[in-house]
Amino acid sequence: MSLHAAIFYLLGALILGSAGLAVTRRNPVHAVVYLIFSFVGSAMLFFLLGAPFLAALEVIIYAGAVMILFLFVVMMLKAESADQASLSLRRWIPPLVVGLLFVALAALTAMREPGGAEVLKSATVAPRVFGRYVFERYWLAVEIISVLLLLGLLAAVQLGIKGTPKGNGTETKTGAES
Amino acid sequence: MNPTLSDFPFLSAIMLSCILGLVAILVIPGRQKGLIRWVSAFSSGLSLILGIFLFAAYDRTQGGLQFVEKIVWMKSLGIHYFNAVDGFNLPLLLLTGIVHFTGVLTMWELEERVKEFFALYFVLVTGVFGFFMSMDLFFLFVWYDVSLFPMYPLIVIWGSTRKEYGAMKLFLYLLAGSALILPAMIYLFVQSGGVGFDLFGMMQPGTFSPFQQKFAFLFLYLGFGILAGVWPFHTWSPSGHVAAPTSVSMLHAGVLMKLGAFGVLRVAIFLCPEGWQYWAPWMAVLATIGIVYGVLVGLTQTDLKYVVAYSSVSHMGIVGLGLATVTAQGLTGAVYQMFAHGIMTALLFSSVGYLHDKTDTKSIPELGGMSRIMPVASAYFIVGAFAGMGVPGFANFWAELTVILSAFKVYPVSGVAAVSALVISALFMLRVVQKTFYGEKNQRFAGLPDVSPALGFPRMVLIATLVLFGFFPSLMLDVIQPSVFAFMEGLPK
Amino acid sequence: MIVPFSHVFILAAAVFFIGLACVLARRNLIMILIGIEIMMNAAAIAFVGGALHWGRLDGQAFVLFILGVAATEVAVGLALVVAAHRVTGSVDPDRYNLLRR
Amino acid sequence: MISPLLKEFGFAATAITLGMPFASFVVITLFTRAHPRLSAGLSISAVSISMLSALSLLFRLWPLEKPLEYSTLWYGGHDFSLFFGFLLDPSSLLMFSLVAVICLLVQVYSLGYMEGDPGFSRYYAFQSLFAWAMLSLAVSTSLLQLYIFWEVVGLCSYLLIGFWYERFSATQAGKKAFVMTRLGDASFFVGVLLLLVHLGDLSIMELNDASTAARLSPGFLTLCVLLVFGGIIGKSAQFPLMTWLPDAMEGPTPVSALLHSATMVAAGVFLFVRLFPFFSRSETAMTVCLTVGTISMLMASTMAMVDRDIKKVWAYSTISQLGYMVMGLAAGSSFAGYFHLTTHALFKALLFLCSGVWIHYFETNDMYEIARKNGRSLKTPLVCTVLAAASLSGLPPLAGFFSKETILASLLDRPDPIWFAAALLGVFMTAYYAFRPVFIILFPRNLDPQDEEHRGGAPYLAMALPLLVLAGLTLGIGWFERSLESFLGMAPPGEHAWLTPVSVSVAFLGVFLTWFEFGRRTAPQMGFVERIRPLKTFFLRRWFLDDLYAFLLKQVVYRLLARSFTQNDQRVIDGGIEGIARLAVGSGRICSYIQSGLLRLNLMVMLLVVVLMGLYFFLL
Amino acid sequence: MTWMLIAPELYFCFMAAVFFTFGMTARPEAKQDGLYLTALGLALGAVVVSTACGCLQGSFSTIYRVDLFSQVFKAFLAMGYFLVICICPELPGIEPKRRPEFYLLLSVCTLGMMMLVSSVELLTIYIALELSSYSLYILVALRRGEGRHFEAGIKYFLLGAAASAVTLFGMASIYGACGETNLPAILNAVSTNAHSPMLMVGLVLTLSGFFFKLALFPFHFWAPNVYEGAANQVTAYIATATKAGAIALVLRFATLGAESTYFVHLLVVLAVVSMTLGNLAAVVQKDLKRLLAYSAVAHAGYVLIGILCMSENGFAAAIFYAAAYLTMNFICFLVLVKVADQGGNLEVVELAGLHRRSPILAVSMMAGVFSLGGLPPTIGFTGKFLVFTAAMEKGYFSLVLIGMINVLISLYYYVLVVKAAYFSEPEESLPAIRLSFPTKVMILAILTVIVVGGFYPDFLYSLALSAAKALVA
Repeated sequence: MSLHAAIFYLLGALILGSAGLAVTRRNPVHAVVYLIFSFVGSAMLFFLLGAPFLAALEVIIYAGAVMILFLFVVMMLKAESADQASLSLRRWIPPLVVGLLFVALAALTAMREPGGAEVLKSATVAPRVFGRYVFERYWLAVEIISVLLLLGLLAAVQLGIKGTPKGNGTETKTGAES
Repeated sequence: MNPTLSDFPFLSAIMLSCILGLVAILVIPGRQKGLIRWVSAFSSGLSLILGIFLFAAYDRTQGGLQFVEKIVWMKSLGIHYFNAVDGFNLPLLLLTGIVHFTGVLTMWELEERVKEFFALYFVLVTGVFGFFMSMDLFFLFVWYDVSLFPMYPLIVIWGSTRKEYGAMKLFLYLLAGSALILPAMIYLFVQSGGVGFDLFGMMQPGTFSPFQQKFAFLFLYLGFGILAGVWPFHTWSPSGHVAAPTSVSMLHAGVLMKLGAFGVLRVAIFLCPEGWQYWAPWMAVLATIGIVYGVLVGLTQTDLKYVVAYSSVSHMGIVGLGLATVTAQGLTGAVYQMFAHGIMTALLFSSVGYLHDKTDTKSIPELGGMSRIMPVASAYFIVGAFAGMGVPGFANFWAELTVILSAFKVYPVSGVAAVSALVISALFMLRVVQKTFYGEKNQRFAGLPDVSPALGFPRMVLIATLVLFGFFPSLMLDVIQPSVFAFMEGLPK
Repeated sequence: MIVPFSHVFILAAAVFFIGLACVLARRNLIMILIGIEIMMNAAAIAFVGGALHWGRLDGQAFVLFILGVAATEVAVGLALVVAAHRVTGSVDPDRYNLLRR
Repeated sequence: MISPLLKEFGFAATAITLGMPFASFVVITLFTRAHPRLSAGLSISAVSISMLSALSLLFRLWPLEKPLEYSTLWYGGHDFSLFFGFLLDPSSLLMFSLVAVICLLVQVYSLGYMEGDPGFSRYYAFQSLFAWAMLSLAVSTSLLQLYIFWEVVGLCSYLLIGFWYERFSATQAGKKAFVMTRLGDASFFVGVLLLLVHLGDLSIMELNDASTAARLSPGFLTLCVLLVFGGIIGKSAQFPLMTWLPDAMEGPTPVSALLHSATMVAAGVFLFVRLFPFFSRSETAMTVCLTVGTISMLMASTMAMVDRDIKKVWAYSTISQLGYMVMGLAAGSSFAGYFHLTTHALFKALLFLCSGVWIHYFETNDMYEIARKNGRSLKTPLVCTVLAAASLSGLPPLAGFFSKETILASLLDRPDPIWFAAALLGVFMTAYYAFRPVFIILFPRNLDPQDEEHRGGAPYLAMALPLLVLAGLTLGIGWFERSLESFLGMAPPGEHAWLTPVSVSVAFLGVFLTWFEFGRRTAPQMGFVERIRPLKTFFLRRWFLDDLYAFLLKQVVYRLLARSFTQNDQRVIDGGIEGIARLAVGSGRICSYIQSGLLRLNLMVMLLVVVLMGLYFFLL
Repeated sequence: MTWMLIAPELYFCFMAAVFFTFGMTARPEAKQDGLYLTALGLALGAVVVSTACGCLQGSFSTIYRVDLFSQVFKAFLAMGYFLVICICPELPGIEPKRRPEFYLLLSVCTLGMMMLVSSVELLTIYIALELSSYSLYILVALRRGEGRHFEAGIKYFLLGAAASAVTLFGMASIYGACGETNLPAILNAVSTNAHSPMLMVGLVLTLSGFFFKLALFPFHFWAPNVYEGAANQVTAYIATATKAGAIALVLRFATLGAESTYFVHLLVVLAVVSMTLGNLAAVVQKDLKRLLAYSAVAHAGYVLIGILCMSENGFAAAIFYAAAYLTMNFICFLVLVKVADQGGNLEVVELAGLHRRSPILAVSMMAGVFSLGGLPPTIGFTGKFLVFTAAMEKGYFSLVLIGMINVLISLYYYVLVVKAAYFSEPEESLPAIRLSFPTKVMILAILTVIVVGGFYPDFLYSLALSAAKALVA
């Protein structure tokens, strides 16, 4: 086993472990914190797999922005521990069954895949090359995702601001009836 | 025949007269009921006249397809707009014309939602005409369903007696039929190997293997059989007839059930003759059960329309028996019976309808002594009842004679059963006549008016038709037989 | 020489499994969102592995966009959660049953 | 095609004879319903013309060497052909004239009898229809054509029996008559169809041809003959389908006279005559016919001996006489049967019409009532009844005497004497029951005279005239036996010198017994049968035949078949369908519940299915 | 000029910009009429542009292909968009101040789907898919009300996000298996390496997100909730235009698995279950929109039958079905919107007396519903007919039979709708529904399309056939 492989398995354990811990926390704040570990782990994995730029982005966007946003909302909503039973084993059995089936599927797929056993050779992509590639080949997707991000903004604004649930005079009957 | 005359698209003209009638009705505001009635009567009269003309102009010595109209419709699927008449559909076109026309006149006194009624009615009739005249499988199916779906609104809006139940049952039953037909139809289309939906292209011998024929025939027979009231798929018909308004019952029992039988003939038997030969004994079994069953169940009914409806089940069984014999005679008889029964049952339903309109009841125990109050209306029913019992002098007699005759050749037991059903049908019809029309004058209905000459006219037309074809069976047989013989000649032995 | 591609793939699947289990088991909208994030992350891992496997950049490009989508998703998702919380006062999806018939 | 035919006298006369009543029927139904007198006039004049042309046909063609046949293809099938046309041969011509004459007489009589009835026009319409159908039946060229008119006369019978449809018993009787004859007709129909299937042709001439029968196997021939004979049983009210006829007396008396004694019921026997050569080819079938005829004759006689209803007595007597005819025919002498048919038609019509006068005036059918109300004061009917009763009993020199002699002679021709013995017993009983009403009315006890103002006048005249005509015919027709015989060309039965004294004395014995019990001054007016209560009940209830039929109808047809089928319809078929519908709706409810359930559940299903879909790959 | 190739997309971008500007300006409540007329005008322009670009052919690098297939669907989408805008003049379900955003989101969603139908590359497809999905999530939640819309929005969102995560993983599998993201290249890989599990399983996982759009079992759970919870116009849009887009997408992807029996088997099972479950559940629905949602599930099954034939005829049938479904479903929603003029939901029984209140709406309802039920002579029948014919050509007799039985079940509830509209009377008499002249013209036009599509579908079918050829080529 090469060093790279060892690091890979270590990182894998880190990612899985922290993600596993994250999803089983009763308190969402704890969960988010664990999750940050997991994302950092995957960032390192990206690095290992030759994507330093993505590793950086992963840390900045996921671990930085996204998770902070989660934290913020969690705090704001003072999310009640609605799922007291979250940790009861019974609740977890069906999801585990489905999930394990999925893992079995993936494992079977990977094992049966002719090219699956091929060992990866390490290589690295320079961010500049990567950037060029993206903007040459995927310019359209870049355009689209810009609109998508705009939508995210719009959603936050539109859904965030308080609506006037009872309408504003002209129409008395509102959407929710019957 | 004048060549220019036969080039005129008479069949399309019949359709067009219905469609134009429909459009006119849709355009006229609903308030002008009188105008709507007259337009309907005019348009239906026109199609009747065209139908009679076709019947008269059909070259009996030559037989075969005449008045052919064929246009490529959808090239990619091999669909043609292909209309023609032959000995099989000509009687039924005439039947439709007559029942259509008389049906409109029968509903002359309708006051409620007149516009919608006649509009739907015309849609229905258009579908029926289209079904009978079309020689393209695709169009056959389209017209078939076009003629089915107005039944539901017609019954639910203007009907009576558990109308929602009856209408829904009828609708679902009939569509269950088409759910069986469509797969079989597509199956045949696909298996025909690029012939398209042209019926005559598909019926060339050798198009389908024996297995394919047996397979498709079963579906087609059951699918169309539901509409034809084949036992045990008949129970929609009594409840549907009972619920329907008068002219719809007329059209329904008179024409629509024939759609099913004709579908069996035109689609199932034409396309799958070997399947036909294979399944014929089973068809005969079902038909025989239906014949006997219909009259026996009819014996216990207390609602006039139920009685007539069950008699229809029995009579349609005769059609089925004719089809099951796999003989030229049987086919002839079946077609004749379709025609005769159509007229007869229209007559019965129109009479019952009149009674029901006036007395507001169809219950036999509540009626009684009607003959003294409305002798003419009663007479119409009684005449219809006699025709229904197969009394000679009416067209039904010949039809039943022909069918039973052919049955004796092939299935003697069925023949005997059919004859005994004739006896029971006498008992059953006379029982109704006795309890409804005879007896002490019923004071409850004492002041009710008898059929006016205007309303009597359509019924007289029906009776006249029955008697005409009862006295001169050759008028009809000469039309039917050449086609039947030609068809039977072409069958694989 | 790192590991066989299949190992990366299985790792990704395992991460996916955790996210999936979270989505299925938790009764908190925020946790469910987190679970979905984990699932997307799992896909990202698989893509990066694939990119290395084939030596092509498309996989990495994909991950870039996944990050973008994930961000949008969080924004929209949290906005929805906040708005819904304002109305129902709960983040428990099981309490959202106005639409159940 | 038709115009040259019209020039031929035979065709033209037949066409006129048939056309007139039919035209009158159509006109009355469609146009003159509201004008009773006009309708009656139309009908009577139409039937008069018919009669004249029928009689002229008879006399012009007399003696007919070779049958005339005019026919056209009516229905050309695949392997058979049916013809419509007229077959004029001696037997049809005779029937033709007989029917026309009696129809006219009855219609004239009805002018009086039916006066003032609300359905007067309808009555005449039906009468015309009947006249047309019966006349057509007589000249039918093919068996199927005959069957058709056979059915139509049955229809007329139904309509006329139930003429007074407000009376329940009348409608019931009409229904019963129609259904019971229909039962026979069904058998007839099957026979006809079987013959048609095997022969491809139903021409009567053809059927009677020796070569035709040779084409059928003997067993099949017997079967066909018996099936056709089934029709005769129904129509001519033979055992076991005899009970409708007495009930049919619910109709107006002229109808009974015309349809239910003289003509329609005789159609069965007429059919026998028509097909006599064909029938006689099957010895077995003939024996069966003979048995049936004998049983009917005896049974009906016993019933006639006890009934108080005068019309019913004549009805039983009709059955009995029809039995005689069948016996004569089945014994091998078509002349005997046919001759008796002819004479019987006349005297039985007379009997009925006479009773009709009483019934009309005293409004009762009970012979004792009639007697009590001084029925004998109506002289014409009384005299005529005596005459006719004597004829019925076979007393010389009346018509019945001659015809009955021929029948007895024909029975004597047969080797076994039992039939003759039965016939003699029948003669005795006939004489007994024929004179029973006569004596009862002639010698009334405790007279209760009614007001007598309604004697005379037009109605009475209209009724009396036909009586006189018929009486004259009854007196005279017997002497024409020989000429009829030669005209018909049928072989008479053998001569038996001792026959006449024996039969006449037996008849006189019967009359005497009647006189002893009813006629003499101190007579108890109660028959010897009536003294034995069980026997009387047995006879009155018609040997429990009606009860048997009622049982069969109610228990077997209604309860066992119809009810259970209805149940099947509602429970099994509809129930099954509704069950399927309920199942669909129920499963829909479950589906809907599951699908709109918890978010988690939805996700679970979704992901699970995804995984399973993926795993399926490895199963392949 | 190559830019012309994406003229419709550019046009929609432009529209989005216009609405965005509207949204930016102050007090949008005051300018409702102007906004609506702008929207209508722009939508009409969109139809014109999309149709005009119908015959374009070409491609952008390798990721974006403009061919008859995509252009036909773009025309459908623009048409659907236009039709939905047509029923928006009142828009009571959306607060006035949010209406610019409403139009914006609609445009963006349509834009996303237009890109979707043209994309032939996984990443672009994914992003375009997300674009259209997110617009819809927000649109659903935009409705005014007491929270049901949020519930619907959240459920829609979560299910959608989960499905798209699965899709993403599937794409990763595909990519991992062949290293390609271009569909033609993947197709190539599939044909050379059909037994690669990662490829096939990846394909199936990827499809799940697309099936989600199509509301096919088991990805349909959002449908009833969203249909019920969203504003009527939004539901109309989801039910019509997005379905067309989803069908296009599934078509594109299904071609990849054409050779694989595994793939076809799955599709058969999904089609059957989807039809049956959808129809059975619809039988008991009381809310009209919910009923239509379940019927949409069933219709997804019918469409899938056409697709799983993997033949040109089958694809053509599916394309035809998309157009048919768009038309007939739209007319039902049109009636719904007009009847529920307060913007609320509509129970089936609330249609009572419609024939009196507005005969033309009643006729439309009947035509639409019977067309959905597949009764001739309607476009819906032709669609089913073509689909079943294609299936029969492949020898799927029992599939066709099951389909027909489902049609039968569906007719039961469709008829109940007709019954409500035509035969039941409301408890108190309701006022007549006034329709503007343009609305009437539009209704007549759609009715004509429905009936002509039933009688003479040749034009549309040949179009679909050519599009299918373009797809397979």
